[in-house]
Amino acid sequence: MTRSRPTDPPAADHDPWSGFTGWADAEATEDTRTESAVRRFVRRFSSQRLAMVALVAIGFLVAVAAFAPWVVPHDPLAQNLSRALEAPSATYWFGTDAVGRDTLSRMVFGARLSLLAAAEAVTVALVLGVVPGLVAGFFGGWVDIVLSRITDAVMRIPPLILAIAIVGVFGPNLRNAMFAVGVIFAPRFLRLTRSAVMAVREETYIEASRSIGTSTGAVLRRHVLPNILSPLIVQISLSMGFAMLAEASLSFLGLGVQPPQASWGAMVGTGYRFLDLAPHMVLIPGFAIVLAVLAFNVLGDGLRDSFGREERAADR
Amino acid sequence: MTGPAHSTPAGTGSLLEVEDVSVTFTLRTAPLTRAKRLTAVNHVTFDIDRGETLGLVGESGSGKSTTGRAILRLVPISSGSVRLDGTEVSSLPRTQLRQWRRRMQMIFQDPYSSLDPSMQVGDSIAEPLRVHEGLRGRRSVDRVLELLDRVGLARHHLRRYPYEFSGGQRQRLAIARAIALNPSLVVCDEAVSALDVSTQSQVINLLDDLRADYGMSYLFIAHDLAVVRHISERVAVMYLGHIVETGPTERIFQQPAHPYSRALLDASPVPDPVTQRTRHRTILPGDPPDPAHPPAGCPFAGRCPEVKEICHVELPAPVPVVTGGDVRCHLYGDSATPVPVAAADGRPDADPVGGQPALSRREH
Amino acid sequence: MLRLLVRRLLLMVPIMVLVSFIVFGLVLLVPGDPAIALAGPNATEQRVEAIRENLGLNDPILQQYGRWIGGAIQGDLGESLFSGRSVSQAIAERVPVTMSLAGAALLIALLIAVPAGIVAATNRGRPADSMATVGASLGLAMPSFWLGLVLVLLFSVWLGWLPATGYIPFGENPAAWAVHLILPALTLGAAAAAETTRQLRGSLTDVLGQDYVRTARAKGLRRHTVVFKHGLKNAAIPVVTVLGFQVAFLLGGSVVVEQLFALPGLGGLAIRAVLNRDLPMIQGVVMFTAVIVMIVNLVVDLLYGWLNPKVRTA
Amino acid sequence: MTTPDVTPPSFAPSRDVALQVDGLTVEFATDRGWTRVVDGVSFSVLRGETLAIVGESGSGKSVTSLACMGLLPRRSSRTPSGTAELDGVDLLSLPVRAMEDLRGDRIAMAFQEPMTSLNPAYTVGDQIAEVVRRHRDAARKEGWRRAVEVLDLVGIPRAAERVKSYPHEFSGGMRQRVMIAMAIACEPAVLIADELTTALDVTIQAQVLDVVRQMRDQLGMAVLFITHDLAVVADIADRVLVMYAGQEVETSAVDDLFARPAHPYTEGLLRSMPQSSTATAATATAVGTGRRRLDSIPGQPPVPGSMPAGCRFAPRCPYAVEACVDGVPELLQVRPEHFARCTRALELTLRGTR
Repeated sequence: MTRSRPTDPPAADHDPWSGFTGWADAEATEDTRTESAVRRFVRRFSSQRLAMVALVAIGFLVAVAAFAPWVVPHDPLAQNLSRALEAPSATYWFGTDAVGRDTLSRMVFGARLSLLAAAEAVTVALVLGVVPGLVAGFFGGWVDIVLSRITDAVMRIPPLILAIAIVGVFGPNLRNAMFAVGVIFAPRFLRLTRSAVMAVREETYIEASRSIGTSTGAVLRRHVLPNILSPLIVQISLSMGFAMLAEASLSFLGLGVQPPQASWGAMVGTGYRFLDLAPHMVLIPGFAIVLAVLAFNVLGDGLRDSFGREERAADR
Repeated sequence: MTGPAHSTPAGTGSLLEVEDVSVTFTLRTAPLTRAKRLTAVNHVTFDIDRGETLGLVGESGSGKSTTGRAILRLVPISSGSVRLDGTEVSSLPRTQLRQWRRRMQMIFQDPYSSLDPSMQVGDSIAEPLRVHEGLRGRRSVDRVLELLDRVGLARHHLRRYPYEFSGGQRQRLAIARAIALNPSLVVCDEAVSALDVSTQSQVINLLDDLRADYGMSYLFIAHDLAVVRHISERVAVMYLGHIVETGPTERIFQQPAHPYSRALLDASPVPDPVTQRTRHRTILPGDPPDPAHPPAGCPFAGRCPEVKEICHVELPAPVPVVTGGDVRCHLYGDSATPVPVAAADGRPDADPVGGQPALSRREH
Repeated sequence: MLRLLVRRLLLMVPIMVLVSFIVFGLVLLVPGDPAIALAGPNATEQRVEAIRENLGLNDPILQQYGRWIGGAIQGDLGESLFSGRSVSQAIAERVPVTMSLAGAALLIALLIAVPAGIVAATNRGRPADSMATVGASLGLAMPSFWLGLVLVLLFSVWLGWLPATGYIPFGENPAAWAVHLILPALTLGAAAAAETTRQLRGSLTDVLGQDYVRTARAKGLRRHTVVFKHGLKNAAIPVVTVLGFQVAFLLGGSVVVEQLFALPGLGGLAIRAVLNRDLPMIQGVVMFTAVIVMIVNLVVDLLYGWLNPKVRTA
Repeated sequence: MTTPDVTPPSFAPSRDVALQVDGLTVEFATDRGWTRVVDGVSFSVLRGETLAIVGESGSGKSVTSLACMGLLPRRSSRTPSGTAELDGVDLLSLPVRAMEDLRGDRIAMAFQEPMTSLNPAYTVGDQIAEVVRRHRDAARKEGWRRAVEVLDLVGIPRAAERVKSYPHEFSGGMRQRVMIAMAIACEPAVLIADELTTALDVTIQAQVLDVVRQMRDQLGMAVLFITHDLAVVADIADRVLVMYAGQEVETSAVDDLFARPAHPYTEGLLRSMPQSSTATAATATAVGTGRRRLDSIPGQPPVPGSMPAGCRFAPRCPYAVEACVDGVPELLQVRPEHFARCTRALELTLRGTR
C-alpha cells in the first residue's frame, strides 16, 4: 500500500463517514477572492465600451456647460450682421446664425440651459413620482388604488399636449416648460417605483426582516430603498435624455426658452426658416441633441446591465 | 370544540400553545371581480414543548406554511389563540409584539431570496442584534463572527454579499440570523427543501446540534416525510387547512391512523428499490380540492379510499389514539370498528404494536 | 370576452372622471385672477369681464365643473376666448388631419418595428440585431422636428421628390393626400417605431427563452413555427399593452410635426390656443385627445384579452 | 471482490438498444473560454427499460439529456466529441432539420415545470395535435383526435372536453400528465423525463410515476429519467447512472447500486438521506437524545472550469489515498454490469441501504 497523501485510509472497522470533514482545506477550495458590490459594478460597467464612451461624452458636456463663459470663442449674444448665415469656417467653427452670432458659442451656453432644464424636469418627476410610488407599492390598499388611478388618468393624456396645456396655463417660459415635463414624467417614476417596491416586498428577505421585529420605517430604509435604487438610477439616466428631447421640442415650438437665450432645440427652431440657405443652423444643434440624448440612453442601458443581479445557479 | 383537548398537564407548561387558530384570506384577482374568501388554516390546535421538535407535514396548499407564519404573526390570525410561554401573542399590540419577536424566529425555504442582496451578509446577521439589543460596531461584529463560526462559516465571509454563497451556505447564514437572539422557538419553513441531498444532511445536522446546544424548540414544516421523521419527536399532518392527525413520530410513521396520513406514506418512495417494489401501497387518485371551494364535511372525503356517507356531511372531531396523539376521522369513534392499519413503510417487522392503533371511543 | 369588455368599460369611468378633473383643474392653476391673467397685460376691463362671463368664474367651483362637464358630455366644449368660435367645431374641423397623420405614423411604426423586432430577437448578437438596436437607439434619440427637417432637406430641398409642406384632404385627392403625408408620418412614426422595436425585441427574446419554447423545439417544430406561433403571440402581449401609450405619444408628437409641415391639425390649434392663453380651447383639445387615447386603450385591452386566455377566462 | 452477482431480472442484454450514447462531452462558452460541463459520458437505454441519471445540481445530468435532444444553445455550447445513436443514426452530428424531424417523433422529452413548459396562449389539444400534425402529416382533425386519445391514455378524465382547456385551467399533476401525453403522442422510441416530478407533491408524484411506468410498458419505450431524488430512482429505475461533476461515476442495475454501491460518492449520497438511517432511528432509545446523526458529504461539489486534478471527488472522499489525487480514475468493472470510476473500487466494501 502506498503512503497516502491525505492520511491513512480509515481502518475497516471504523465508519469512515462519521466525523469526516473532507481532505481539502476548506479555505483553499473556496473562492477567496471577494468583491464588494461597488467594485463588481465598476468592473461590469467598465467592461462595456459603449457605456464608457457615453459616460465620457456626458462628462465632457457637463464640463463644457459648467465652464461655458471661459471656453466660448465668441460672445454668444454679439451680433454681426455682415457675417450672418455663414457656413462653418476656421473663425466660426459651426458657422453663424441669421444675425451673425457664433453658433458654437451659443451652443455652449445652450448646453448649460439644456442640462439644467433637464435636471429640473427630472427632479420634479422624482419628487412627484418616487415618494407616492413608495407609499403605493409598500402599503398597497386604497392609497395604491387612488394613486394608481390618478397615474392612469395622467398617462391617458398625450404627454406633449399635457405639457403644452400646463405651459399654456402658467405662461411660456423655460421654467414652466420644465415643470410641465416633470409632471408628465412623474407617472413613469411612480409606476416604476411602485412595481419595484412591490417586487421587493414579495421577497423573503423582507418577511425575514419583519419576522425579526424590524420596524416598518427601517424595513423601507434598509431593505426596500437600496434594492429599488438601481432601476431608479437607470430611469434617471434615461429620463435625462428624454427631458432634453422634450425641452428641445417645447423650445422649438417657442414654448420653452425665450430669446435672446437659446437652447439647442430653440436654435433648430429659429434655423429652420433658413433651411435651404444655411442647413448647418439646423443640422449642427440637432446633431448635438441626438448625441447627448443617445449618450444618456446608452449610459442608462449600460447601468442597467451593470446592476443586474447574479443569475441563480442553474443545473448544468 | 374549544378547550385544549390534549394540552400538556399544568405545571410542565408547553412552550407554544396554538389553539383553534384560523387564518382567512380575501383574494381579489382583478378589479371589479368578486372577492374569494380562502380559509388557509382552519381551527388548528397543537402545542410544542420546550426543546421539542414538531414536524408539520402536508402537501402544497395544505396551509402548513401559513400556520407557521400565523404563529409569528406574519399573517393576521382571524380567530383563535397563540400562546408562547403562557403569554397570548395573537392579541399583543404592535409595540409589545416586537419584544416578543426575539423569542420566535423563522428560517425560510428559498435560500436565494431570504437574504437582502444589497447587504453584506454580516449586516444581515447583525440586523436582529441591532434591532433588539442596539448592538453596533465592534461588539456586533464580534457576535456575528461567533455566529458565523457556530454555523460552520468562516470569518472572512463577514463582508461578502449573498450572491457569493451557495444554497447550503446561504441557509447557514439564515440560520445564524435566526439564532442570533437565542430564540425559544424557531419555525423552519421548508428550510432544507431547496438543498441538494448532501448539503441537506449537513444543514439538518446543524439544526440538530443547535437544538441540543441551545435547547430551542422547532416547528419543522416540510413536505419531505423522511426529513421530518428524522428530525421530529412528534408530527402533525395537515390537509386543506385542517390538522387531520397528530402523534409521536414513530407512531405516525408505523401506524398512521388517518387514511390521508397513510396515503402520504404510501406515496413517498422508499430509497430502496427492493422494498419499494414489494411494499403494498395505494396510490391516491385525484388532486386536493381548491382551498377556495372546500368540500363540506371531511376535507379528505373526495379522495378517501375508505369514505363513508357521513364524511361528506360532517367534519369529524379529533379522537385520541391510545398510542399517542389524535386523529380526525369518522373511521374511529363510537360506531366505527377499528380499522386495521398496515405498517406504513412496508417493512414486515416494523409493527410492534400489533397492526392497528388502539383507539379510544369517541366521547360526546 | 363580453364580461371583460363590460369590466373594462366600468373601469374607464373613474379614469375618465379623473381626467376631466385634471383638465378642468387647469383653470385653477392659472396664477392670480384667471380672468385677468388670461386676458393679458393690456386688456380692457370689459374684456376681463367678458372672460369672467365666458368661463363663469363667478360661480362656485363645483358649479363651474358641473357646467363644463355637462357640456362636454353633450359635445359642447365651450367657446374660444379668442375668436368666440365653438371649441368643438374648431376641433372637429381639424381632427381628420391629425387622425390621418397619427394613423399613418402608427402604421409606419408597426411596418418597421414588427419585422425589425423579430429579426433582432431571432438573431441576437449578430449584425442584424446590432443594426436594429442601433437604429432603435437613434430613433429614440432624434428629436422629431429635427428628423423632419433632415427629411425635408433630403427629399424636398435637395432631391425634390416629395412636398415639404401642406395637406390635401383625402376626399379631394387621395394620391396627393398620401404623398403629402409620407414625410410627416415618417417623422412622427420614427420614435414609435424605435420604441416598439425595442419592446418587441425585448419581449420576444424573453419569450424565446421560456420553457414552453424549449418544449416547442423538443416537439421538433420548425423554427418558423416556433417563432411565429409559440413566440410571437406571447411576445405581443407586453407590446400591445404599451400600444395605448404609443398612441398617446403619437397624438402629442403630432403637435410638433404639424407645426413643422404646416398641417392644419389639432397641434396648430393647441399652439395658437396656448400663445393666446385661450383656456377653453386648451381644455377642449386636451380632453378630446384624452378621450381618443382612452378609446384606443379599450381596444388594446380587448386585444390583450384575446392574446391572453388567462385574462379572458378569468 | 469475487462474489458473483445475480443479474437483476430487469436487465437483459439481448433486448434492443434504443439509445446508445458514447463518450459524450459538452462544453459551454464562458468568459474564460470553453468550459467542460459533461466529460465523456457513455450509456445505453434499452426498449422497455428505464435508466435513471441521478446527480446533484451542477452534475451535468440535464445537459446530457438536452445534448441528446439537440436542444443545447447552438452558439454558446458544443459537443467536441461523442456520439448519441438512435436507430443507428448519430443525433449529435445530424443536420438541424433532420434532428427536428426526429425530435418529438422518435425521441421526445417531458420537462420539469409543467406550468412554464406549456404555452399559456394555446389549448392543450392544440399543443398536442401540433406534434402529430408535424410528424405524421396528419390533418387538423386527425391531430385533434389523437390529442383526445393520448390525454385519455395518460389518465385525464373527460379528455374529449378537457382537450379544449388552456394549461392554466389544469392542476399541477394534470399539467404534468399533459406534458407526458404531448411527449408520447407520436409513440417515440425514447422518452426523456427531466426532473419530471420534482415540483409535484408526493401523492401526485406517485400518480405521475405510475403514468410513466404504464406508458413505458404499453408503448415499449426506453425511458431516460433525470432526477436528483434517490427515492424516486428506487421507485422507477431499472438501471442507474450516477453523475458527479460532469462525469459518470457509477452505473449499475438499480438493486445492486442501492445494495452495494461501489463509488464512495454514491455511498455518501445514500447515507445522506434521512430515510436510510430510520431503520436505526426506530431503535433509538430516548427521543431526541439517542438520535443518530446523518452522514453527510463534506464541502461543496466543484465548479466547472476548476475541477480538482485526479479524482474529482477525492477532496470530499473519506477513502481518498494518494493515488486518487495523482491519477485520473477509469471506470472499473466491479461486478457484471456494475462499473465505478474509483481507483479503489475493487478493494473497498461500501455500505448500501440494506
